[in-house]
Amino acid sequence: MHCLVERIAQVMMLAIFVFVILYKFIKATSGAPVPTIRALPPLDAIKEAIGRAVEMGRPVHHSMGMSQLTSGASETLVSAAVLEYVAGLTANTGADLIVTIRHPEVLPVAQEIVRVAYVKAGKPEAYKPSMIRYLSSTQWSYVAGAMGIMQREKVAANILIGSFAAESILLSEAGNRIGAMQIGGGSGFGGNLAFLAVCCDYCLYADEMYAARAYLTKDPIQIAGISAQDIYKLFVLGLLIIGLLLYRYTDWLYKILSI
Amino acid sequence: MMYLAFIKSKQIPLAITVIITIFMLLEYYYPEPIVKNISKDIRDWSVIIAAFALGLGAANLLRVHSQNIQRRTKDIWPFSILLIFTLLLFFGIGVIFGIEHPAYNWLYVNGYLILYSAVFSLISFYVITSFYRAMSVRSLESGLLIVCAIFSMFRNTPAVISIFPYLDTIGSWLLDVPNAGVERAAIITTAIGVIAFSLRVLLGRERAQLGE
Amino acid sequence: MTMKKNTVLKDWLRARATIILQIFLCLSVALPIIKPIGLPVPISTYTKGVYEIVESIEPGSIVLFTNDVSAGGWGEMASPTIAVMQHLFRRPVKIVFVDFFEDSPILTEIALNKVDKDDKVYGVDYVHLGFIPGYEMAIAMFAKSIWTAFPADYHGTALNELPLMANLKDASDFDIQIETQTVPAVPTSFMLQHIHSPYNVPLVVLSTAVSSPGLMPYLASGDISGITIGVKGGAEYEILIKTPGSGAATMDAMSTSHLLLITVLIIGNVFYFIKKYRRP
Amino acid sequence: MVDLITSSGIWFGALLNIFIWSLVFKENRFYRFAEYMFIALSAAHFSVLGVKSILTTGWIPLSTGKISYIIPFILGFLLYARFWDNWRWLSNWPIAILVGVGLGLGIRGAVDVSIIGQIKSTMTLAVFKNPVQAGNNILFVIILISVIAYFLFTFALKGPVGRGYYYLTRLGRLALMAGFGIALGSTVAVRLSLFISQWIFLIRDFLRIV
Repeated sequence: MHCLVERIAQVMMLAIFVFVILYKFIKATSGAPVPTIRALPPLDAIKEAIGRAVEMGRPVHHSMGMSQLTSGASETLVSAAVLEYVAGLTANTGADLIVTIRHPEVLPVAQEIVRVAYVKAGKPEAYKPSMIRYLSSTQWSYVAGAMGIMQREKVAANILIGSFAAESILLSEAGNRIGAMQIGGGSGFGGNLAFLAVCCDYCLYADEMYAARAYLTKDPIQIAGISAQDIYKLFVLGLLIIGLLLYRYTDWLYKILSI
Repeated sequence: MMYLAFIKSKQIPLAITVIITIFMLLEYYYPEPIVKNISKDIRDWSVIIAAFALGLGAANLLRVHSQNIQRRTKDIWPFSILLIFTLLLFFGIGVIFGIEHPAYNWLYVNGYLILYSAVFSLISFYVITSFYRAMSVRSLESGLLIVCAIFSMFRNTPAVISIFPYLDTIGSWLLDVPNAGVERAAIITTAIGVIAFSLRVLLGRERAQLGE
Repeated sequence: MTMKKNTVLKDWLRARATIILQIFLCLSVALPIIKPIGLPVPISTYTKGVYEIVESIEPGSIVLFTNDVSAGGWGEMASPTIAVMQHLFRRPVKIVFVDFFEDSPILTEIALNKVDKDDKVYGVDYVHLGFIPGYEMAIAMFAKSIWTAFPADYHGTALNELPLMANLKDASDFDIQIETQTVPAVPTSFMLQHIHSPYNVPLVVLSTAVSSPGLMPYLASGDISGITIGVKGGAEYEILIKTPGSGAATMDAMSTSHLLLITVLIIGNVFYFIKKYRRP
Repeated sequence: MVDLITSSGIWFGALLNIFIWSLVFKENRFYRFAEYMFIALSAAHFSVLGVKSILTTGWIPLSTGKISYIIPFILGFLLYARFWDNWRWLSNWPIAILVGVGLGLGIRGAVDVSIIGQIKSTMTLAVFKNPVQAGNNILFVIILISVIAYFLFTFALKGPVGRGYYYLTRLGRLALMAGFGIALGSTVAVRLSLFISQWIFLIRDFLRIV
């Protein structure tokens, strides 16, 4: 267990973040102008990919990623937010949508999102529950199923945004082989994300993924959240530089850290 | 009528999420026995709820595949029969006789585990074709990526290392300095992204989980 | 005429590039396994260090071998695990095997079956205690009291029937710990926190290539006494103990397949540039 | 009898393995057989484990007097409310609990290990023993700062500062790509070692060539 000082430091770091984000929210609600987010080409490309699928008359595949709701919740929810956008587009353009799911508790979330998107587009009759397919909870059985579906149904757009481990290479290269336009995205960093970056036409890296919903909806309050996140990043950067200088030129910090 | 509309609204699930999150945080920052016990119970509950969700998954599989059989979907419906049959058989053995039963064990070891490593090792086949097709020098960025990948692969080629030992030094340096620097930056920014995203969910701005 | 033939051949090759590449990959792996080439393997200082540590364990010492390899990681970790186990069985020491990950006990048994045990007797010279669930909690409990954590060994024998266990009460009774590590569920930091720091047991880690960079700071600070890295470390260890196992063949296959991949990468780029700059 | 069971198992497993690997040529009926088999086995296995965990984590505490454990059972059944349109809204409640647990665990890990832990270990880079280490540490910190700068989304600066910021983010992007290359190269080795061990099994244990 951590000592008291460490716990207080952690709570303070969290509290500062909550404060910054609340401040930005309140300011944005009162109508202050919000900054623009820099371009994220992968998210712009989703529209193009779905348009291409409509032209070719082939379906769109969206994977909800490998994480659950109880662990890696944020990655699953980002994937869900992108799914909302994708389902809205497929509902409006009439493209077929296939959503593949690994963990069963993600299934009701995805079903609800797609259903609501089709109702909002005024086409509730076009929504079919079998668009969302559970491919069982083992990592590799999910991958086997998803690769089978991609190759059998000849998907034209392949959207892999979420958390992906070793299977990133299988899913993205399988999409490459059938000539699908691919948009990838994953948090963190490592060899698995690197394969996604190499094999997909567009890819969201690390933190970019969490800005997806704000970028897609252009909701000023959400963009205010992104701007708060940037301020916090600068704050951490500042802490880092101050820490480096103090560690170099004083010795009390060294003593504290070595306890 | 007004009460019902409130209960049906999305505010209650949101409130539940906020309360549960706060308990999870309290357990970490204020580890008193009472808080710890409650949050342990909550985690147990989440395990049970997630287990109940498996029924939804099975229902989805049965629905999709019985549709396939009904409509005689070309080239697929016989396999759908196989899927439903295997599912019910394996589940039946497991629940009625327990997972220690030899029949269950036979299917687990010779079916499940073999398939598991078979799909896992498919990766290598896909690595080589992606190297051929997807990794070409289109820009400065992709050029840098490929050059670094080659040097880092030399490090894992023992025959080359024993002839040119300095390639090992270059590979280790790449791993220890540039790669570690990028990785640390990605960890920090991703963590900030996760916290910001979670706070937006808790403040009710991201409601994907509620189907909105 | 020759022109036409040429394009036919090219089209045929282009359509089958995927399959040809995959066949090459299989050959580059299978041939060295069937007939090992014996490509040179340089021995790193890390592996040499671990070898010297094991070689210098005092006779009669008790070694704690914690195996936390997952089924998926066994491909990489089989060679170092078996090699170090084999070395331990040749030394006059007593060994206790424990598993803190659910996949590991069966892998420990597989490894024990492959090792030549000389005249060591189960229960007297070595014991396999098996697996207890709980990861970090399990490790903490084991360190405090072995007998509460494990009422019986892997085969169901009660501990008081095993002579080796008679004098083992908590983690301070071990002279050195060797750990294999592949899963994030049981990281090395748990071992440092619950066994190394409170009971002052030196720790040697057999690590995967992926997690080794994360362990380097501990090695530098002296918390970890030695480390072997991935299948490479296993192959080097097999050379040091002069017992060829799967590691040596793996090293040959590793060399050939990596060279193939690098060649493919370069050829692919040459084709890309030819296509880009040739006038139509 | 025992031999028959064992050898039939090896043949069954080997066939399934070959069926899966046949995907590298083309999607075909054999692959589909193995794929559907795998999905069924995995779904059934996890359902069996689910039933077991409902019994051990839920039913045993409940039957020994922990009344509060009735709650997850009710919530678990509420998941199925979505099959009736009038009660669909109720199925959001159990989901809300799962999301709450997930977010809570995510936040505390992020603050502790990923932010404070990383800052702490970066600080120690400020002290170095020799010029080589000094160069490495300075490069490390520059890369770290430039990649963090690349991940800023809402800054549009003008003038000379803006130009400096542009070059910093450009450096960050290049470093990111180099990092991807290095990570990719070392991941390949891990994937190949699994592939090689599969071949060792196939050649030495199954075919017994060597």
